[in-house]
Amino acid sequence: MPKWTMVKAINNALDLKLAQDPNVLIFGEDVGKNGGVFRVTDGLQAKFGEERVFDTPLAESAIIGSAVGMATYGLRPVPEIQFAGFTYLAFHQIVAQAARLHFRSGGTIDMAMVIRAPFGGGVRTPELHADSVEALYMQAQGLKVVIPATPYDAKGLLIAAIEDPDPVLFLEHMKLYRSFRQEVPAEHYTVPIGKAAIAREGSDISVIAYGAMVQASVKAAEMVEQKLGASVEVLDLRTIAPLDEEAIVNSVSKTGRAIVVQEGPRAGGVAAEVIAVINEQALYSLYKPVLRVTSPDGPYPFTVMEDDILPSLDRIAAAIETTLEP
Amino acid sequence: MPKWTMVKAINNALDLKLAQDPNVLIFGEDVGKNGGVFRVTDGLQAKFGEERVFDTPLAESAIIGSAVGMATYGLRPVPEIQFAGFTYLAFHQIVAQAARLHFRSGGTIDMAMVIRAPFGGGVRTPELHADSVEALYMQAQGLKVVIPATPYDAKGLLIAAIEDPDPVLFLEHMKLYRSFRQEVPAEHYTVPIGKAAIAREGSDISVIAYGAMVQASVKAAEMVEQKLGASVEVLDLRTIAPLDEEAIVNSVSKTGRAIVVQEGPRAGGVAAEVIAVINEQALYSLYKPVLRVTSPDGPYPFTVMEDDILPSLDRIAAAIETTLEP
Amino acid sequence: MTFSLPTSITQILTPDGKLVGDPPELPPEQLLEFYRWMVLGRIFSNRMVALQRQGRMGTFAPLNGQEAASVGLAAPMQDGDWLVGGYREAISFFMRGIPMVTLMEQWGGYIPISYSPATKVMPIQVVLASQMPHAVGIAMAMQYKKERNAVVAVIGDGATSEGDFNEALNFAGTFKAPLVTVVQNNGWAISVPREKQTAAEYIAHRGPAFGMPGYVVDGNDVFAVYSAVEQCLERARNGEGPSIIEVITYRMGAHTTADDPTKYRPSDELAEWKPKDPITRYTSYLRTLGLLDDAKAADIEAEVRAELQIAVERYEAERPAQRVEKYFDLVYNDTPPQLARQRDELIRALNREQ
Amino acid sequence: MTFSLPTSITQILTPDGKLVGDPPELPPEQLLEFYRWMVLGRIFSNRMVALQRQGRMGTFAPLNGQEAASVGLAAPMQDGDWLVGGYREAISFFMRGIPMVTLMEQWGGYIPISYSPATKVMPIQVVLASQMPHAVGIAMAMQYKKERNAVVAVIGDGATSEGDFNEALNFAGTFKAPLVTVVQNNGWAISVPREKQTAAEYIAHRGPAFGMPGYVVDGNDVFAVYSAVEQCLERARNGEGPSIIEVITYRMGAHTTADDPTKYRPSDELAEWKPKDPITRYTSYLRTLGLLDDAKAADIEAEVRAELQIAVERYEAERPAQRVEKYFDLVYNDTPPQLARQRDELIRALNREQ
Ligand SMILES: Cc1ncc(C[n+]2csc(CCOP(=O)(O)OP(=O)(O)O)c2C)c(N)n1
Ligand SMILES: Cc1ncc(C[n+]2csc(CCOP(=O)(O)OP(=O)(O)O)c2C)c(N)n1
Ligand SMILES: [Mg+2]
Ligand SMILES: [Mg+2]
Repeated sequence: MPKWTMVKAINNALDLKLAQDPNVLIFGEDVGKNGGVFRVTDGLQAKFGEERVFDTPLAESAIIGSAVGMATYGLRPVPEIQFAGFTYLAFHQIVAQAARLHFRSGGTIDMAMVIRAPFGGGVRTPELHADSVEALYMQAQGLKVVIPATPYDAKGLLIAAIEDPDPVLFLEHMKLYRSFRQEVPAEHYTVPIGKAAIAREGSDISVIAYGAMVQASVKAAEMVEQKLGASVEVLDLRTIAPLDEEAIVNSVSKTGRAIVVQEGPRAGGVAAEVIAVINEQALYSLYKPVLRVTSPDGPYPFTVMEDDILPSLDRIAAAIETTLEP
Repeated sequence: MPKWTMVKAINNALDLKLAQDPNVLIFGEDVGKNGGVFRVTDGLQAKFGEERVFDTPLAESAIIGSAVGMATYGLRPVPEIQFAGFTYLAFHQIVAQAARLHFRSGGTIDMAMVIRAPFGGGVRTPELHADSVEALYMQAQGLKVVIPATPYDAKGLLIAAIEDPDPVLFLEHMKLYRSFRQEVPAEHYTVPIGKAAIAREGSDISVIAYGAMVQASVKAAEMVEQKLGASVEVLDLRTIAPLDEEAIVNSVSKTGRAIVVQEGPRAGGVAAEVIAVINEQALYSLYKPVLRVTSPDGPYPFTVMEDDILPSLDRIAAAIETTLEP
Repeated sequence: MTFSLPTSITQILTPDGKLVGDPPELPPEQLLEFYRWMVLGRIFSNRMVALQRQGRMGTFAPLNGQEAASVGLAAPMQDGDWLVGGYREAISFFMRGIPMVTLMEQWGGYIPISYSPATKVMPIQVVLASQMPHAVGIAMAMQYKKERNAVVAVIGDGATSEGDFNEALNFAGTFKAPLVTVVQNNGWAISVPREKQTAAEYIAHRGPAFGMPGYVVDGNDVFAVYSAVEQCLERARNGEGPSIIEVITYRMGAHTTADDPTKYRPSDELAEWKPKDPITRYTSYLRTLGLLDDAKAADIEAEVRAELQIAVERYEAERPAQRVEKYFDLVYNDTPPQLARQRDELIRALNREQ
Repeated sequence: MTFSLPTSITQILTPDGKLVGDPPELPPEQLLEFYRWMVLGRIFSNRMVALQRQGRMGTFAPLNGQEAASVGLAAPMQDGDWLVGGYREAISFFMRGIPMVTLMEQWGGYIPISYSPATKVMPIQVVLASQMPHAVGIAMAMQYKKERNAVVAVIGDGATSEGDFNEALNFAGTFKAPLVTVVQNNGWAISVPREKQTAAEYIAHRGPAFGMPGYVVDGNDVFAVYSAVEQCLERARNGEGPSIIEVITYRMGAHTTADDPTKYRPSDELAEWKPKDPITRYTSYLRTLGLLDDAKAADIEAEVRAELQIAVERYEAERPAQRVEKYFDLVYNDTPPQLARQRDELIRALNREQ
């Protein structure tokens, strides 16, 4: 099996779906000849032509809004927003149009589309490029929000997203694009949307994470296991909306302790919802409060400070250790 | 003391600030001659002239964006967005420009502005007009989010917001505009931003709410007290961002039981953050899980269903009773 | 290629029903059909306002004064074409096959169950200008599928100030999308007059700015609107790209049933527009042609009223006893477990409350 | 009032340094100043790219090719005027008093501590077109305060497709705000050529569409840019309203240091633009006038390099040993308790990690 980076895995998923389904169109800023600023769509225009893979004028709201029209017409648009922070400019078209047209039309119109956008910290991008937006879109009912943590999942989740009749926001963490390779089947497969995965089994504590924080959590888990001999489970949420509440509750019911690791700021983040779910469905299993390891409640910082601000291995490990205390 | 509706109290706050501070400008759609679609700005253009109170073209992003420019120049703009659901069209200018310019400029530029917008369910408005948006803006670090529950607070909080050097999103619940009157001093006073208020004291359980849910919670509290003799505290958050964590923790530490009542959908809402705060700072005081009484995780519904969907007195009372069970 | 700025308002039928240009070549039955639709529109609008006053209908946006524009923009459309309209386009919606009861449901706050892609009409949505990129997307999809169809998008004068309107026009121009944009310039955006909406003399000047032709026509003249839209649709179908038509008309009523125009509108303005009424002038014209007389007019009115009455009765009687269950089915195609749980809990609570 | 569509590109100084129009009347020292700023800009840009390659600087957007436009747009500005620019406007920023080190800090990922309203320059922000409504708001504030000042806003060709650009122009037109918008049309938006950005022949056609004059000038001709901006500023100060100037120039380098233009740009294009270089033509002109010779040019270059060197040293040596504390002070004017707690916890954790 080939060993691919996440960029390659996503490129391959798009390639497969373009080949398989003539209704799939890819468009956005610089996705054509340039192959995307991260080369995610590299070679696709050359292979499938300008009608299937094309550049648009610089207008995020119109990119999503025109995708809404295409989906209404039965196409399966896969628009790219160059960086997730720029989805703010298309916020209305995403949350009140794409996410709600199925509802508004009394269920008669499907919004099968996938909005792809890179995001995430630690790679020295300018303002807004790194913003964690998932907790905003978690509130856009009708929309699904997916964040893969591995190349294998990225391909399988993206194919599932393109085949889903509902709109999906597919967020790709820039730091994961090329940070490691994984065996990825060259053929078609899907990874189910709405299902979390156990990234690492354990029985003493659940570390709940997603995106780039999964790997960090796994590493921190190893550190703590070596140091304390504790058995640390890491749960990769994979889908942020709708959350896999069952997987969260199962893991915490088993371990009785949990922390949530989230790259974005604390207030109103995904971690809060995870904790609310635990509180509602597994409170009596808990030995200790569920700690949150997050960025502080401020904007994504100037790059010289980003490593200070992002949850570090040490901070994650410390939270695990604190929560493991009797 | 005069007994005023919330509309009158807000109108009076604007009137006072216009008179007091020549840097205050009010603008938006239909705020001039028409006095706003809810008559909140009624009479202000006639009194202060078209230079101080004026209508703009229909463009929410430019309304907020131009306010950013005015604030940069030292004015204190008080733009109105006709309904909070339309802030989605100005989302970027609110969360990434108004909220961040102080940060981006290294603290040298203040964004003293107040964005006023009506919202809230139960008054038979079309799509998007009723949307609860506060949990989205809770994630806009640098922005403060205020929701008054009474005419007295509305005036005092609005004056405080206009005098605040940081940007404030001031959300006015439509159902509260004219639903009751309260004694409101005619002169200048402020109610502090960032401080919750105890709407009703009690010792057995804390009902945490804001906006129109405060009154509903108080009524439900009375029902339960009459029925079970329990002493129910109702906490009115008043400021959604930054949350008054101390008030939440104090109340829950005292009562040991809590529910959170929120008009908007459940996933990722304000209630989740409140529960996360309780979990972190008062878990050991809790006898029972903190229940959430919210709308379901869907878009704000067609009007014939809105009363079904919104938290009802019965649902609030039932949650209080469940949580009071030993 | 640069298109020139329109400098005057094209008119074919004057307010007193005289021709000052070439009317479209249409058979008499179709000319009468236009009349029927205009009358239906006005009667529908008045009835909706009455229902609202009686508490039997939600907030409604009357269309009085804009009947010719709505008929003229929908009439030249063909089978495969799509209509993406605003909230004041009831007549166009009906002409494209949306049943009256659907709009009653929508304004009444019910799930408008009779929309569907098969009707080729986008459901009304109220966020100004947001429909414009949808219209472009549909047009791009037609283009991609190499179909000889086009989209007619309708928007108010006020809404043209929104970013989405401009982004959409620019997309349409750039991709040469088969789109005809009709700006229903009725002089007002709630209380804001057209002059405070943009400093340009005509909104249609936006056309050349985005690489497409712009036209200005008398919106109370059904022929002028029809001819302009027909030509632009033809252009679009021929792959020559989009265009924009500003129709100058007047909102004779309130913005909606929740609005009080006496707060802001000069009282003589309505008096000024009254003689330009689109139905009056068209009636004169048909009478001159001998196609209409008092008896015929009475027949048509009676027919329309009967049709409307049936719709109202259906709306009130059959209107779905909408249980909240249906709500939960509309959020996603597959209801996620937590939403199913919320549904079950809510229904239990509602049953308990009864 | 309707403004007409510009149909050609105004030029005063040809690529071979000849006058074909009336240059602005400026004293020799100022003519030499222009030269100095252009040279400084190019040297700054090249140095930033070099620093980036050496890992001493963050991603940077080179400005090579656009020097005349940047000088020409900033030079006619007066004391009370504001500049609201894009990220490729380093020269204009410097001319308006922003120290070189500020932009080094910004591109280097530090808090750009030397911005302030006193400089009358909005901090660079990277979200395309978002600065445009800010510029309008500042202009409206000047108007409200009855000051005889104006705002110059700068935007790229690609960014003109954004909704905010159009909403802002429409606001400016409607309120007659004292705003001069300069579109730096450098032919590309990363990999997307100007032709794919809009179907209009000129972006300046947006002017008449929003009720303001539009002009197109040769952006590599400092005189053409200067004259156009000066006239428009005068117009703005006189209360006659906004205007838009499209300057036709060329991005000679990569979009940013993270971009590889060979992926998308025809190789002969750069060769075509090389002879139109703004500095070359201006140098020829000054030499013909007798204002510049080899010795003088060498002096200026040496002076500029020395100045730049000082800034680089300051950036590297003095650059604030930025502790994360400072971050927490910037979110609100008063840090809320939970943020203070987060700060204290984070600092404890960071100290532990060391
Ligand atoms: C984005 C947005 N902003 C504000 C509103 C509130 N609103 C509804 S209709 C209207 C005026 C629209 O005027 P126009 O576009 O001229 O259409 P008309 O009502 O005259 O047909 C306003 C401000 C809205 N629906 N959407
Ligand atoms: C809203 C937004 N979308 C996308 C980007 C990413 N981006 C940065 S620069 C750029 C191209 C801008 O082109 P243009 O406006 O012509 O300016 P130039 O870079 O040529 O000076 C893009 C797409 C952005 N910064 N902001
Ligand atoms: Mg109108
Ligand atoms: Mg460019």
